[in-house]
Amino acid sequence: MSSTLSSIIESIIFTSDSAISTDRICDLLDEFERDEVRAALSELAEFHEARGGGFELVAVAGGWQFRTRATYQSYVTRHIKARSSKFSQSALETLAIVAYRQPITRAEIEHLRGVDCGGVLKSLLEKRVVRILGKKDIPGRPLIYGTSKEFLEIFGLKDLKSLPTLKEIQALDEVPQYERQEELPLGQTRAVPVESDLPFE
Amino acid sequence: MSSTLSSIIESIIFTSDSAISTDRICDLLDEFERDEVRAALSELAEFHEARGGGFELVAVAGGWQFRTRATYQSYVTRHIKARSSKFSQSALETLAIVAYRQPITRAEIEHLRGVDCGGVLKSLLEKRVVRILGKKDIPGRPLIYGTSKEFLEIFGLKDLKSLPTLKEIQALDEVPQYERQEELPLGQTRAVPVESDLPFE
Amino acid sequence: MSRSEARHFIEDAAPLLDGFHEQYSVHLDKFDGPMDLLLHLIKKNELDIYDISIAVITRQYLDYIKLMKDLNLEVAGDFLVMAATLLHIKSRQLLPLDDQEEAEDEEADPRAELVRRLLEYQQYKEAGMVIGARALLGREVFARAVTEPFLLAAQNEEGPLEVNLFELVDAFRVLLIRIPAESFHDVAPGDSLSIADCINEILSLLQEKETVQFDDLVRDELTRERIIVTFLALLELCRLKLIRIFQGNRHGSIWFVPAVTQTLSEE
Repeated sequence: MSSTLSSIIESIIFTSDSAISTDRICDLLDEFERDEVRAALSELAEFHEARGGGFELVAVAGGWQFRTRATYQSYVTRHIKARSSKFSQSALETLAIVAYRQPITRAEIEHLRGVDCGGVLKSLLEKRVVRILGKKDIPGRPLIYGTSKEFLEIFGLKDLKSLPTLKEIQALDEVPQYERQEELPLGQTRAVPVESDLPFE
Repeated sequence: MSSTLSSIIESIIFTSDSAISTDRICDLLDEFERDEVRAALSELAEFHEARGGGFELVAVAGGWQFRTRATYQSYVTRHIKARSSKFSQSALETLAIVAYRQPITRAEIEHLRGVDCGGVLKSLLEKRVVRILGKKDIPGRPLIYGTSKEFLEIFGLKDLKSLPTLKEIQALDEVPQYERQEELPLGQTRAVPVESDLPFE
Repeated sequence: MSRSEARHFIEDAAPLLDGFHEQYSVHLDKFDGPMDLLLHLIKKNELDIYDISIAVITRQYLDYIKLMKDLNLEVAGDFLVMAATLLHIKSRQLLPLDDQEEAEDEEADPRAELVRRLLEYQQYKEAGMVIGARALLGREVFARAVTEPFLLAAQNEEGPLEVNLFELVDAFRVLLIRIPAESFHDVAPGDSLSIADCINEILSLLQEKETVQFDDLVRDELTRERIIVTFLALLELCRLKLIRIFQGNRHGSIWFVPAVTQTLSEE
């Protein structure tokens, strides 16, 4: 690897306002061999990883981008405002369904969630993490949705394949997620024991 | 110099969209001594100087800023120049009008937008997302415009019918209509105690 | 009544209710729809999701809806649909299937479809939590806001990727919001600022620096008048093609570059 090449690559990524793909870098630097560029890129990523400075070179959304390390969030937000990347539980749930099941229609999402999702979908569209892919070839031609490049960028994913599989997620879920709720009031109204309560079981 | 402090400072300068002064950095990091911050700053600048990467930390008017090294600017410029130009708001607006109202004349677009659209239309024609469909059979025989095949490709649409209608987007705001019910069926038995409240138990 | 209002209502009116809610604080807003509520009930009753007691779940589910009604909460239609589904499953369980039907149809258990949906919903609910826990761009991690003078010049040549008027006006709007309200009605003092003065000021600033930020121009004197005059001066300068305007990113700082000297220095 020529150190000049790695500096050239670094300067290009550094001034790019969104993630820039390896292919794109190779195209720009057509006087260098693609293999050279690739090698320089991975060495660069390793260098910044090892250095441990305020920012790192991450592989995201099919490309490369310099980003601050999450460790320094509290310092960075002292001088720049965190953009309102606030996602509610229902937004995240809907986004997960779109991400794992795309292309998907609103009706399919609503069937899975059991609630109306129009408002949530609209706000995900406005945040540009979800996009309209087109229309489904079934009666009524409903719109179909999928995730966008911004989704990968915001959630720091290299590509859709790097989403944890649903199986992996289930394995994580050894700890119950329901402890947030203290007690439901209705459970307390039960006067009779459960056993004798249910004639039909 | 604590290496954490220098990383913190680095993350702050990295995310600042203009040069940031030493005073400002000291103010932001008031849990650190000013002298410490100053020392960390000059060491940081020296480090990046010595490393000789694609960018450097420079003291410009008003403060500190990461900048691409002049040596590599010609490479970066290639990227900037070849970058897919983004649609401006007015271009998007005009394009939307053409897409939804085609075939349409320039005068009709301008009537809708209330401003001259000659420049925008020209650049949309150059980007080949809009094309001239022909001449309208009215006095003056104005050109009529429509979207192109490239338009469909850019937006990933199979055909013009796949373009979501305004109505479909508005429908996201509407909650599906359930029949308004005066009283829940379960409520009707409310005279009896809760325990025996449910029809099937 | 909204759900959060309802919670207050419950807290305030607890003593008035028939003694049955009073000792419990209700967090109705925790349930993200009927599936979420059902999952909670299953967990709470320590039921096996594959072998739910429909009777228990249905009764508690309906109790919950009844509570919402008692509290004058608007019960979303989605909750009623699920109530109907539960009652339907329960009624089907009451009807004995004949042997033939049972043998033919593996899905004979009327709960099967609901269980399938619940399991699937649970997966996505958890997936949502997992992806939401990642370090998000713009929340935990940040990218660089790229503004370097040579880049602005490069964009210049490529073709205008300048900030559009809407974004300029939006920055203006945001600035106006920041101004204290009382200065709104201030009568301008005798030495009011003219647009011509402001233009001269901007031009002389641009002779010293290669770039100027909009905020720099109004920083010392953040009044409505100052901002309006500065804004008008900028529009005029823009019209005369003496300056070019750039914005690093959406809602980022707005920059000005002298249009003429920039090209001269390039040569």
